[in-house]
Amino acid sequence: MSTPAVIDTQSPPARRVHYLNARYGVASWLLTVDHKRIAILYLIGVTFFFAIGGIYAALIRLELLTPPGDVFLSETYNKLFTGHGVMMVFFFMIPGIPGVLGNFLIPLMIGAKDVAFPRLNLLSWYLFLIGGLTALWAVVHGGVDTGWTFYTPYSTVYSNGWVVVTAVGIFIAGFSSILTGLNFLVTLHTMRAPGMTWMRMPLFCWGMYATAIIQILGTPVVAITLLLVAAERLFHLGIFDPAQGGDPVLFQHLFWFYSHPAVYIMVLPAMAVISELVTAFSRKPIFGYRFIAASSVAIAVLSFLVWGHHMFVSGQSVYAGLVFSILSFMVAIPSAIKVFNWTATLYKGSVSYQTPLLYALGFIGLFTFGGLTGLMLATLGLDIHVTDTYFIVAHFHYIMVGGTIMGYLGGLHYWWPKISGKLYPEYWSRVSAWVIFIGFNLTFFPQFILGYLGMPRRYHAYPAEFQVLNVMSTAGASILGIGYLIPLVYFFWSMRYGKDASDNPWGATGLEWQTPSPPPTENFPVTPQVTGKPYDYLTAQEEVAVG
Amino acid sequence: MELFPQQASSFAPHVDALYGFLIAVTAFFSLLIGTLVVSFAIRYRRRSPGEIPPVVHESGLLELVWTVIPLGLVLIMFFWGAAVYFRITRPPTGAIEIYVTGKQWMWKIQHGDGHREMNELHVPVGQPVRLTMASEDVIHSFFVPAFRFKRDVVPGRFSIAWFEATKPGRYHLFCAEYCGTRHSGMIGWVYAMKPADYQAWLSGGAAGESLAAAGAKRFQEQACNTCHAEQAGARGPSLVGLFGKTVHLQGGQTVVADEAYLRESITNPQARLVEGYPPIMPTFQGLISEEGLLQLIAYIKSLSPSPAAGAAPPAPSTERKPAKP
Amino acid sequence: MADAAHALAGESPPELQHHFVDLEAQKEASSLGMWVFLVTEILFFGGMFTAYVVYRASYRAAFEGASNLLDIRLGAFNTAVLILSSLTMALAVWAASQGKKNRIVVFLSATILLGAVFLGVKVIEYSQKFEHHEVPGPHFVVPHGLPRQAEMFFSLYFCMTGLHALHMVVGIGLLSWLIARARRGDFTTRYNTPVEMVGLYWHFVDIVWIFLFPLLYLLGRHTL
Amino acid sequence: MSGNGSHRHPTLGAYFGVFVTLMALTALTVWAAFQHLGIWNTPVALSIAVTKALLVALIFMHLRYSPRLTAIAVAAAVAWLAILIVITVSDYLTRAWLPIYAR
Repeated sequence: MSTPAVIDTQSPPARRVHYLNARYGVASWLLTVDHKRIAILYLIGVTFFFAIGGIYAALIRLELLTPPGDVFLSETYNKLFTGHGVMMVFFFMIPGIPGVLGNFLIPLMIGAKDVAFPRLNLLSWYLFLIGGLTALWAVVHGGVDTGWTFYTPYSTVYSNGWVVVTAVGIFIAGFSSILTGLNFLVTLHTMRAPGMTWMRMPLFCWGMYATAIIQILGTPVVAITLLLVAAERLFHLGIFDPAQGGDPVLFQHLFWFYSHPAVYIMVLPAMAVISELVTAFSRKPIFGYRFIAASSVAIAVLSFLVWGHHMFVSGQSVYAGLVFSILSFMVAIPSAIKVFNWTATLYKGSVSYQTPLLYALGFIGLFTFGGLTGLMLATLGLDIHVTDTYFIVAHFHYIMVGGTIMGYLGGLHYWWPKISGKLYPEYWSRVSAWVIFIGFNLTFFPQFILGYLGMPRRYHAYPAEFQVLNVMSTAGASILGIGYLIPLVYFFWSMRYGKDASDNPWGATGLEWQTPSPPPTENFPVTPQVTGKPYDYLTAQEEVAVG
Repeated sequence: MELFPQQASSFAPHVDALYGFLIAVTAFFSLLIGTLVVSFAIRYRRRSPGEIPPVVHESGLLELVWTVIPLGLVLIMFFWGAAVYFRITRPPTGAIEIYVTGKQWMWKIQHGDGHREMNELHVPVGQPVRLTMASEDVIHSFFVPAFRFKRDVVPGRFSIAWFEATKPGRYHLFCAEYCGTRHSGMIGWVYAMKPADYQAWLSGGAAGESLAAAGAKRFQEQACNTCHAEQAGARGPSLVGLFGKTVHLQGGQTVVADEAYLRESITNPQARLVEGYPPIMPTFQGLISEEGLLQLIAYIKSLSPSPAAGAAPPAPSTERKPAKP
Repeated sequence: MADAAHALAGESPPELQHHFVDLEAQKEASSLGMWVFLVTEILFFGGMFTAYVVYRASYRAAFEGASNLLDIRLGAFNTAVLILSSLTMALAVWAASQGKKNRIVVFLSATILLGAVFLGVKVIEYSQKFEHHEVPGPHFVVPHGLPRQAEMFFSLYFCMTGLHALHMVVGIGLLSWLIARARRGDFTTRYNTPVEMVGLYWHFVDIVWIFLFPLLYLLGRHTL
Repeated sequence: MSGNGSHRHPTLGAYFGVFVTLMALTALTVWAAFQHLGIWNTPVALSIAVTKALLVALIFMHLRYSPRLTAIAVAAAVAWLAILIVITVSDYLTRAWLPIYAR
C-alpha cells in the first residue's frame, strides 16, 4: 500500500480545489450549507451514536453470557437495552443512510448544485445532533428504562427514568428527519438536471424518494405521540392511562403507525444502495428498473397499512388482526420483487468481487432470510407464540443489521473514493466484510431458536437451558464488533495514506462518477445534460471508445 | 441442548405445523436465492477488466411470475395462520374458569373454588381452561411457551384467553411484555396434571371462600344491592340470570352481557345504559381493585345458571328483561 | 458555467440563491416545500384527532357534557376573529403580489392584531377553566352530574387548543418578521415568496381551528 | 404575482365572497348544533367544517391555482390521516364482535 511519499509526489504542482479543501476552519464546517460537507457532518454524528449504541449492545451481550443477572442490576440492564434501542433506531438507523449517502449523492446523481433548501439541511443536522445529545444527556443523568417503544402506562406512570427528556430528544430528532425528507422530496421534484426524467433517475434516488414519503407522512404522528407521553407524565392528563379512562392500546396504534413504516425508513435506503451496487459490479443495466422503482414506492405506501401486526396479542380486535395480517403479507411482494430483480441482474453480468459487492451479496442473503422470517410474524397463529420473544429480536436484527448496516457499509465503501478522494485497502475491506457476515450470523441465528423455545425479549436473567445459544450469540457479537472496528480504522487510515482515487474507479455509470473525486463545491463544472437511461454500460463503453 | 420447545397444549401441534410450513418456505427461498447469487457470481465473474456484458432485456412475464408465486404463497400462509388464530382465540364452552391478576412483578391466580396461587398455576390435562386476566398496573403478557400460548394483560380491561393442556408436566410461565425493573423475575410454573391428580390437588390445601362468595361480600360492601335489588321498582336492573344474555340498550342497540360489558358497566356505567333505567349509577373506576372486580364478576356469573349451552350467539332474545346496572 | 447561465438571463437577481436556475424554480421549490410541511402538520394534529375520535366514541356522555361547559360565545367569537384574520392575511399576500409596501404592512399588522385578540380570548377561557378546577391533573374536580371521563375531554381540549395556540404564537412571530422585511422594501412584484409562504401557514392554522371549534364546542349542544 | 401568467390569483371579490361565506357557515354550524338532528348532528357539523376548510384551502391558499403536485400532496395528507383514524377506530368498533362470554 501507499506511503506518505506518494502524497508528496502528487500534491505540489497544481492543487485541485474541491469541496474538502475549498475552505478551512471549524466554522467552514459547522456553518456550511454544502450538502457534501453536511453529509460528512452526518457521517461523524451517526458514527458517534452507532458507537454508543454498540457499547450498549456489548454490555447487553455480556450480561446474557450467563443465566442469572450477575453483571448488572435489573434496573441497569433495562436501561442498557433501552439505550441501545433508542440510540440505534433514532440516531443511527433513521438518519444514517439518508443523512450521509442521501445528502452526498442526491444532488450529484440528479445533476444539481445542491439540495433545494441548503440552510434547512444544515438545520436538520443540528436538530439531529441536539436531539441525540438530549437523549444522551438523559442517559448520563440516570437513563431510561422503558424500552425504545415507550409503552404506556409504564412510560407515563410507573417508570422513574428520564422519559420526558428522552422523548423530547427523539421529538427534536424527529423534526430533523421530517425536514430531511421534505428537502429530498422537493429536491427530487424541482432540481433535476435537464433531461433527467423520472425514469432516468438512478434507483438510489427512487429509494430516497420513497423514504422521504414515509418520513413526511409518518414522523409527525410519532412526534405528537411522544409529546403526549411527555405531557401525560408532567400533567397527568390520562390520555393513555387506564386509571383515568385512557387506553394503552391507543398508544400502541399511534406509536406503530410511525414505527412500523420507520423500519422502511431504515431499509429502503439500504435497498436503494444495493440496487446501485449490483448493477455497478455486474456492469449491466439493472434488471426490471421500473419494477424496482415502483416497488420502492409500493413499499412506502403499504408500510402504513400494517402497523397492527405488532399488536396481535395486545387485545386488538380479532378482525383488525386479520386485516393487518393480510396487509402485512402484501408488503412482502414488492420486497420479493426487488430480491428477484437483483439476482437476475447478476445473470450474465460481468461480476467483480470488490468489497461493495460482497456487502451487497451479504445484504441480499440476510435480507431475504430476515424478510422470510418476517412472514412468520405476519402469520397470525404463529405470531402469538413468537412475538415478544428473541425470535422478534433476531428477525428485526436480520433486517436492520443484516440489511441496513450491510447496505450502509456497502454504500460507504462504494462511494468512499468519491467522498474522500482516496482508496481504502481492498484486502482489509474484504476481510472486514467476511468477518461482519460471519459474526452477524453467529450472533443472531441462535436467537431464532431461542425465540421459538420461548425466551422472552428484554429479560435480564433467563432459565439455564437457554445458555448455550446465548453464549453462541455473545461470541458472535464479539466477532461482529471486531468486524465493525476494522473499517473504522482503514477509513481513517485511507484519508491520510490512501491512494488517490480516479474520478470513476469502478467504471460505473451515473452522474456522480462524471465529476472529479472529490467533487468541486458546485458539484459539476457545467450543468450536465442527461440523454439516456441509467446504467447504460454499452453506450458508456461506446462513448469512451469514440472519445 | 433443546432446539425445539415441548408440545403440551391442544394447539401446539397446529402452531408447529404452520411453523414447519413456513420454515420450509423460508429455507427453500433462502437457498434458492443464495444458490443463484453465488452461482451467478462465480459463473459470470469478470474475466477481463474492460469486459462489458450483453444487455439482458427485462421480461414482463418473469416479473409477473415472481409476483404471482409469492402472492399465492402468502395467501396460503394468511389463511392457514388465520385458521390457527381462530382456533386459539375462540374459547370452547364448558371450560374451567381461572382468574389471573398481573402486577409488578407477580402473577396472582384465583380458582373458582377459592384456591389461590402465586406464580404457579395448576391445571388438569384434557380440559379447556379459560383465563380471565386483569392487570393492576402496567401491561403484562401471560406466556406459556410449551402451550404456544400468549396474551397481553392490559390494564383497564379484561383479557380473556384459553388453552387446553395435553401433556402432564411442569412448564415455564413467563411475562412476555416488558413491565419494569424485575420483568425477568415475573416468571413461574404451570403444572399440567392428570385429572385425578388435579382433583387431589384441589381437595388438598385450604380453599378459602369461593370466588363468588367473596364477590357477594363485595356486592354488599359497595352497596350495589341497594339499587340492584330483586324487587319490582328497584333503581337498577336485576342481575339474576344476566350473564350471557342479550341486553337491550337505550337507543335501540343490544349487547351481550359478557365480562367486558359487566366491567364497563361498573367502571363506565353511562357508556351503554340499559333501556328503561336512568343514568344514575356512579362510576366505580379506581374504587374497586382488579381482584375485587374479578370477584364481583364471578359473583354475577354465579347468579346465572351454568352451563353455558344457554350462552349461545347473540340471537335476539324474545324476552325483554331489562338487566343492567 | 453558472455565471454564464446568469449572464444569458441578464443580471442575477439578488434574491436568487446560487443553486437555482431562476426565481421561478426557486419559488416553485419554496411553495412545494411549504405545502409538504403543512402535510406533516396535518398528521401532527392528526394523532390527537385520532385520540379524540376514539375517546369520544367510548365516552360519549362525558364528552357531550364536558363540551357544554365550554363557553360557546367565546368559541364562536374566536372563530370569527380567526376567519377575519385569514382574510387580512389573504389581502396581505395580494398586496405583496402588487408590491405595495404600505398595504402589506397594514394587512400584516391587522392579522397580528386579530391573532393577538384570539390568544387573549384563549387566555380568558383557560383562566376560567383553572378557576372551575376543570384542568386535568391532581386538582381536577369532576363537574357536577358528569361521568368521571369528563377529565379526558379536558385533557384533549387543552392539548389540542394548546398546540393550536402555540402555532398561533409562532405565526405571530413570523408575521412580525415579515413586517420588518416589508418595511425594508424586500417584497416586490418579482419576489414576495415569504409573504405567500407565511400566508399558507396562517391559513392552515385557521383550518385547524375550523375543525376544533365544532369538535370541542358544539357536539354536545343539542343535548341541552 | 411572479412575473408570468402561470400562477393566476383570485380576485379581491373572491376573497371577500369567501370571507362572507365562511362567516355565514360559522353561524349556520352554531345554529345547527342546537337542533335535534338525531345521529345527524355530528355529520352536519363536520360537513360544514370540511366545506369551510375547502374554501380556505382553494381560495385563500390558492390551491385551486396551484400545480397538480400540490393538490396531490394535500390529498396524500388527507388520505393518510384517514388511514390512521379509520384503521385505528375499526379496531375499537370490532372488539366486541367475537363472543367470548361462553362459560
